[in-house]
Amino acid sequence: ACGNSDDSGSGSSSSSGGGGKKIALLLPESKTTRYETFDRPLFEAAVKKDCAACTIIYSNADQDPAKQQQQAEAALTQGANVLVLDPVDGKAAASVVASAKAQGVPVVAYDRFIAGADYYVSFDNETVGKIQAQTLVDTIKAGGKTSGDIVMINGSPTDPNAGSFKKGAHSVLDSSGFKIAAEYDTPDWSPDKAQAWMEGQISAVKGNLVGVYAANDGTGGGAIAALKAGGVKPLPPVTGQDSELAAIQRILAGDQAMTIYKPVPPEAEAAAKAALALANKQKPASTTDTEGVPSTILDPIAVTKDKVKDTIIKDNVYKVADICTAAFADACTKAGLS
Amino acid sequence: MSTPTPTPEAQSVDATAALPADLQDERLIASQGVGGFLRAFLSRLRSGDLGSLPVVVGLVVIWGVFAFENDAFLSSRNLVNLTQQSAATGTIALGIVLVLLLGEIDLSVGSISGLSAAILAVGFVGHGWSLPLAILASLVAGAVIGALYGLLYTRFGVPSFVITLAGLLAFLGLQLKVLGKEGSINIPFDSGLVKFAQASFLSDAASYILVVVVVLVYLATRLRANQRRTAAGLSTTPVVTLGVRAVAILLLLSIPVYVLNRDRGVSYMFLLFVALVVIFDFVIQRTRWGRSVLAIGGNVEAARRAGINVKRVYISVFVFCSTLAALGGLLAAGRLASANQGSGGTDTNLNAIAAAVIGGTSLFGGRGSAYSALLGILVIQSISNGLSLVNLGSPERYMITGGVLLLAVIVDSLSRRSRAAHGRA
Amino acid sequence: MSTPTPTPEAQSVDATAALPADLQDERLIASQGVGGFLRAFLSRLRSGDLGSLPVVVGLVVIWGVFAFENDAFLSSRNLVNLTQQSAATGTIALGIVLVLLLGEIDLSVGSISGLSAAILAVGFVGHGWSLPLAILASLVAGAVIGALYGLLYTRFGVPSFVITLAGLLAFLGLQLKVLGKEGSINIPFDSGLVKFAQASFLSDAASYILVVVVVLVYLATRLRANQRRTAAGLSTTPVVTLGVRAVAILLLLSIPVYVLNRDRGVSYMFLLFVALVVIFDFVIQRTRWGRSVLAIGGNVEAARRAGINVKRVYISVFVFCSTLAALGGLLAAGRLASANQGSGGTDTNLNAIAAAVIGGTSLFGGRGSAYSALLGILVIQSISNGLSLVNLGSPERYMITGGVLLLAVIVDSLSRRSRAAHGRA
Amino acid sequence: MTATLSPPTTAVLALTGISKRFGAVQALKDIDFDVHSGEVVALVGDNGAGKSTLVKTIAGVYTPDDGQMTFDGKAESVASPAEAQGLGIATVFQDLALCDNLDVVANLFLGRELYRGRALDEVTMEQESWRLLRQLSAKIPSVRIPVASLSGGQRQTVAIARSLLGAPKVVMLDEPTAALGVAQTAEVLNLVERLRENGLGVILISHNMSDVMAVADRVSVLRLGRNNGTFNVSQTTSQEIIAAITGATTNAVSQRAARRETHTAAPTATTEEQS
Amino acid sequence: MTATLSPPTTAVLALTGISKRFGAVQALKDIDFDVHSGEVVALVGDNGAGKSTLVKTIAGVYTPDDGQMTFDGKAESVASPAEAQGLGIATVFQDLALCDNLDVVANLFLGRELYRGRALDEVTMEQESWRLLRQLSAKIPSVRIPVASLSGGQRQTVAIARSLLGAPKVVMLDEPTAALGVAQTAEVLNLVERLRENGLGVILISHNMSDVMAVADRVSVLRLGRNNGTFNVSQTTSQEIIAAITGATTNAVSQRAARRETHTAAPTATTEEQS
Ligand SMILES: Nc1ncnc2c1ncn2[C@@H]1O[C@H](COP(=O)(O)OP(=O)(O)OP(=O)(O)O)[C@@H](O)[C@H]1O
Ligand SMILES: Nc1ncnc2c1ncn2[C@@H]1O[C@H](COP(=O)(O)OP(=O)(O)OP(=O)(O)O)[C@@H](O)[C@H]1O
Ligand SMILES: [Mg+2]
Ligand SMILES: [Mg+2]
Repeated sequence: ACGNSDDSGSGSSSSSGGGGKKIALLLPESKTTRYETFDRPLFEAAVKKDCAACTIIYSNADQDPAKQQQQAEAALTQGANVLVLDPVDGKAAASVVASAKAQGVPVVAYDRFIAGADYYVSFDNETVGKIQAQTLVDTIKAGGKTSGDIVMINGSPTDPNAGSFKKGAHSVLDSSGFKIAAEYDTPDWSPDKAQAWMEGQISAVKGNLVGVYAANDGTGGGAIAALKAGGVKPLPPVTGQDSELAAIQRILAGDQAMTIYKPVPPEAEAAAKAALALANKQKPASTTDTEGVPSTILDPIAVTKDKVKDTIIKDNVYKVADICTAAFADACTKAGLS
Repeated sequence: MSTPTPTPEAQSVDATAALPADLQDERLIASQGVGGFLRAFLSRLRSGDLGSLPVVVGLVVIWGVFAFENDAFLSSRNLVNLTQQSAATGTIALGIVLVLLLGEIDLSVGSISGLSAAILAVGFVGHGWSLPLAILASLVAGAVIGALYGLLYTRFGVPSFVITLAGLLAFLGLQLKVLGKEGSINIPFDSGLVKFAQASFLSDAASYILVVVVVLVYLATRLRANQRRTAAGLSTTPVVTLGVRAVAILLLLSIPVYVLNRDRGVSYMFLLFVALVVIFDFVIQRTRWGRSVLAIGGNVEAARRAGINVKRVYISVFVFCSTLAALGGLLAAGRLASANQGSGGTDTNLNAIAAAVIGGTSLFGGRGSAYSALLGILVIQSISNGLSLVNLGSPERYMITGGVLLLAVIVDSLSRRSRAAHGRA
Repeated sequence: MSTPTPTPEAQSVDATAALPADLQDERLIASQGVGGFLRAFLSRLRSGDLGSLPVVVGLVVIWGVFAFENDAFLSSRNLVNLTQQSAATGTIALGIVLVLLLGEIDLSVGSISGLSAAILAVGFVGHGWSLPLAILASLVAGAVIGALYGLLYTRFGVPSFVITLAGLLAFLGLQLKVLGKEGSINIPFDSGLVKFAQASFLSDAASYILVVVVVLVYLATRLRANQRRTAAGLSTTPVVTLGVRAVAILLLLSIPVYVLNRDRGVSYMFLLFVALVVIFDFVIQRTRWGRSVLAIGGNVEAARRAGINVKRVYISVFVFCSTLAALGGLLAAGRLASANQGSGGTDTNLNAIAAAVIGGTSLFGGRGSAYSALLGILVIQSISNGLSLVNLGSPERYMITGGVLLLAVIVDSLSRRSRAAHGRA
Repeated sequence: MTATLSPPTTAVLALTGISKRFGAVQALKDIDFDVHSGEVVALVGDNGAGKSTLVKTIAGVYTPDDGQMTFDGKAESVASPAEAQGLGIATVFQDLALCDNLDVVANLFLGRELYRGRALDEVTMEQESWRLLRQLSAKIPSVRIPVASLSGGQRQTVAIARSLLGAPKVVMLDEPTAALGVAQTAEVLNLVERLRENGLGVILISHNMSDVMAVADRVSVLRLGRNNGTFNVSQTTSQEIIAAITGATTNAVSQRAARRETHTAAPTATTEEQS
Repeated sequence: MTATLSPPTTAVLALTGISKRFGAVQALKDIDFDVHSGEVVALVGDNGAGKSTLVKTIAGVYTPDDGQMTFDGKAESVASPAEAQGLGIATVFQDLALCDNLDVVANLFLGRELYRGRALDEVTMEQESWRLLRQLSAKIPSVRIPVASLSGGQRQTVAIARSLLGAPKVVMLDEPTAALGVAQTAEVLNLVERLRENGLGVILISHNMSDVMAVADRVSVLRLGRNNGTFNVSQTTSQEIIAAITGATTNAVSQRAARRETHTAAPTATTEEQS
């Protein structure tokens, strides 16, 4: 609502002298693995590579927009030259952008779009939802079913991003020919809640369940536990997102159909490059434009059993040894991992 | 004009001499026989004396509403699910009942349960410990945390609300730390814990035998008590009443068991929970330690003056509470076959505390029973389970959850006379 | 052998006759002059009589630690941020103080604040209402919710814990419903509310004038009180003591104001919060209503027997609490320039309640002060603000938050003698 | 029987057929009771006889299960203590009912605080508190400490002082002197007499027969929740009342007295033997 | 002075120089006090004189700021009520200290419950409770109701009955008869005499001079937190003690007595005038 500002990098941060820039990385939450495990170290590495003298201010907002605002203020207080902001709520982050702008500090929107940012690097959330849904539909059809009930386990009703996944998924599922029998917004992305809800659905939907759309790996895991405990055989395909180690293992074991892999290294690198450029008052290179913000948009990848090797293993996200613990040794061999 | 009526009542002394020692006072309104028992029961009910029992009314209302809404709710399959869903948080709520009885609180049970799940998963899956060792490590971690709380409380007099709030944060951090990079760890489906939590059920025969044993034990202990009371010159429960009660218990147990047996049956996990409830009820009601807990909750200064080692009781209660929280965390992990950053999060705390309170345990100490954990968690999980059978958007789901919860508790409190006049609930 | 010592003490009667009426008892240990004042202060401190004051020690420790860790923490800019960050949740905590004084609780303040933000955003941005109308609607919604709680509590005697737990869920649902599909609504930066919450500061001159006025008002009222007490034959505070206190207040206010003025200054929003604290402190301490609240919190039956309309007080307190929660929600929305599904979520509830408790208000009713909202929220936000200046991963941040919180409260309770012996905190 | 004992004026407060049950205990059964203006009626009875229950019923703390109450000739049913106070009934409860967290002044004026402008008039209230307490010979070091830290007798004095505020028509004192020292007891008895002289009806509960005989005009005896006789003080003896209380003419009290008399021969013994 | 009054045996409990301060109030200052086996010492004093504070100090509830205590000839410092009980000191507190939420049996046996196997022996405890309460003539309808619902006197009886359990060497009774009926009071006085006969040291606090004169051997007077004389009962009168308590020979008590004597001429008046 606060308009499109094209004045990227127009402000002047006079305080910063020499190469030692301060770059603030503000991530949204700690309850999914990726942010603290991948984004933070990869981003830090990417920055250090190009600018050894730069310091990084890191904060994690634990899913609280007000806390994120506070952390952004703290970063500005410490004289950050650029904010790399993965907002808890992309819309509400307008306030952060405004106060950064007021002090001439540019903002890179990371992972989630913020109107008025100076640069945007992301995987598109709606695309994520679309790919999840499409893979689900494809998997079901590959199993020989063209009709039946699908249930949807969406993300947290209080997480704005969950809405984007949901929207993307609906755009595919609504016209897929399958019936969405029931839908659930999982409070706080809680796997237990997803499990309890799924158990209810096994009673309610009964025999006709052909697939489960789960918005991320945690909720997917909950759904799978419910299906297993409920004695549903064969397991209908279940989706996921985030490429958690546990999810990769489930995929190899055949319990989960897919997860979404967002190759974080290119994203982190692009963000680091853009941030350094902006910190030095240069215009970062961009491939496209999103609502007037120069952007780098990356493609999320659906990881199914046969793609684990080419994605996760290849990009060295996890080592084979991590994945193929004793319990999953068989599955690994079958999938050609060793 | 002085016309006193001295009524020496020498004859009433004679009349009462034959009565048991505890029924001689002539102000006592006789409640002999089944009718008298019923009347006494009703009047106790109205005066709010029955603790957690009236919640049953609320529970029945909830069940009625959901059964009306969706046939599947009262299906055996769903009820088995309900028992499974209740066990983990119920176990945690049992610990909360203990701290509430003292008039204290533990806000960190969610974090402790999450930490315990994390320790189990990392130890068992990550480091390849044996399952018993991993479970032991988790429970010990819980116990140590409780001891820490108890020491902080008794040493510094910091309100338990604040101590455990600090614990809530600190142990959430520790949980994330323990889980480390992976964040989410699968516990193999064929491991003992997952099997126990997901797929272990009593055989039909075993379950009915258990019911009969429970009823027989009840009858035996009550008859023995009658015998001893007669010997001591005290009143006894009429054998008819005992018989009626035994039949009631038989029905109250065997009907659910029958229904559950039509699906998978009575799960080990739920049985463990119920057994814990029964054991803790015994400990609270029939041991010196339990008596001390109630006394401290009622009037800590009086308890101290009675020579009770108040500090030791505080510490032991905190230890029990967090060990039960750790156990609940293990059960939850087993059921989910996974431990992750969200384990013990969201509303585990709130649900556990709410279960205890809804079940009839006072937040102000000294009043409540172990059974309130069982009844309270059934109320909460019934609502959540029932709603998961109904196709609702999130806003409506939240609103209805709140509404039904309120309804259940209002029904409960309508069934007694207002407690307000008698002081706090 | 009977050797009584009758000591008629006729002379002591003469000696005391000259003393003020309230200092005549010979068991009173004189505490005249500044030295006596200091000694009396220390002994009150140790006996735990000072309510929220010792938290200041904890706060100083926290500030010391963070200042040592990072220079930026005590920078004017950051302290202005801190005031801004404290106002919204602090306002909510003020309402919590009120319900805690009654011995009740409100778990739903987070949801109410979120709902209020949602109503404002939808009304103001969505439907194009005028800002005052939208604000009014939000506050009225809060008040209505409070009235509902009060009625349910007084009518059915359901514990407030359960009522407000139901409210927590129901009003979260309503918040989502009101926000509708959009979910997140930005409030324009040039709207009055956002300007008020983000960018309105007292001018330097105005802030110093305010400080001076406060000190003068303090002196004037205390001198007037002295005059009246002399007339009534009661003891007075020595003028020297008053002077020392006035200077202390002057420093205590003008130093922070000076520091804040080096950056943007004293914000209107923080001033509003502080003004509310001062007003409610006055209302609690110096009006019949406030006295009733304290009396009910101390002993509800005694209050009832004193002829206090207990129900009306309960209802009014719940109304105040949820209206303040709604106001807090508005401030938070203004500061974030947005209302969304997460507004009032996460740990708004816990932070608000924790602030009140850490500030020294008892969970058991009857003891506490409005200032505990101010002090408590400063403790909590200082920790959170301070940690955001330190480069930490989430696990470490949680653990350190818990640790620092505990430290602050232990320091606080070490500064008094153990309260345990005197009953509950 | 009661009617014939009472003075010819109509009673300011009259109860008929009051019953009250708690769970399985019948605390009061068919109680008749009245008090006239300018009269002190002592309500006596053994422990648990129902005296306090009767007082609480009159004061609106409990609602009776059965029975009528007339006040000033009008039938009334008091549903709350506030209503009883509104009628002009002031009560000192046996369990005192003080707010431990508030100071002496706040407790004294609870529910009827004095105002000055928009704020409580603490100065006048404190001054008035000292006046009231001095009048009762109270030995309270400070009126600005929470009543939790007062001694038993000091608390009792505070509760009694409360009842002197306002302008009641009937004052009920439930064992007001139980915890009081000799001087304070004397002051309270003086107070009772002053109240009578001012035309108030006073209901006094006490286990101390000498106090009762000293100030009461009539004595009403409860026994195990029932009326057990009404006595005119000028025409009865303590022995007779004690017999009505205990329901027997020989009892522990008389036995003690008898035993003691044969054992000791000190000259003061006879005056000191009264319960 | 105290030493010359005491029997020649060594005291079972002796205090010297005890002081205790609460905030700005000096509750006890330099108190000397002792009690011998087989002796009943009455501790008397005005309201707020510090009697209960002294009792609580002995019982381990408060720690004195200053002063020594010897028990059975050995110097002891009791840091908690449990330790005092361990030494053999049983106490009935003025504020009773009962757990309102527990029933009569549970309160009686709190801290020393009887066991049978692994569970509490409720039957024996209930039987024993009835025995104890009957012995004190208690009028309690049921021992299975929470003490919150007992009358004042019933609660007091429960507290007294508690002290009969165990095998103490010293029993302290802080105004044990304040709320009791005439029969119960007589039983408690009998009890005190029985305790003395069994060789226990008894400390009795009471405002009732006739009770004190009836059972005590010695009377120790506190006044405003200080010792104010010790009297041998056989060689003193109530008047003398009251003078020591109030610190004056003319006071409200004697005035009342005098006034009353001139006004009334009823034959019972002289026996009823004692406080
Ligand atoms: N709230 C209550 N709940 C249950 N029983 C009660 C309650 N209040 C009183 N009783 C019972 O009613 C009876 C009468 O009690 P009450 O307090 O009126 O006695 P009382 O005559 O005042 O005795 P006392 O002289 O000891 O003060 C007692 O047996 C008591 O146990
Ligand atoms: N916990 C406490 N805190 C503060 N002051 C106290 C406390 N306990 C007692 N006092 C004060 O100490 C003094 C002595 O009190 P104590 O209870 O010993 O008197 P007492 O002699 O037992 O009086 P009574 O005859 O009224 O029972 C009183 O002035 C009282 O206010
Ligand atoms: Mg009574
Ligand atoms: Mg005393």
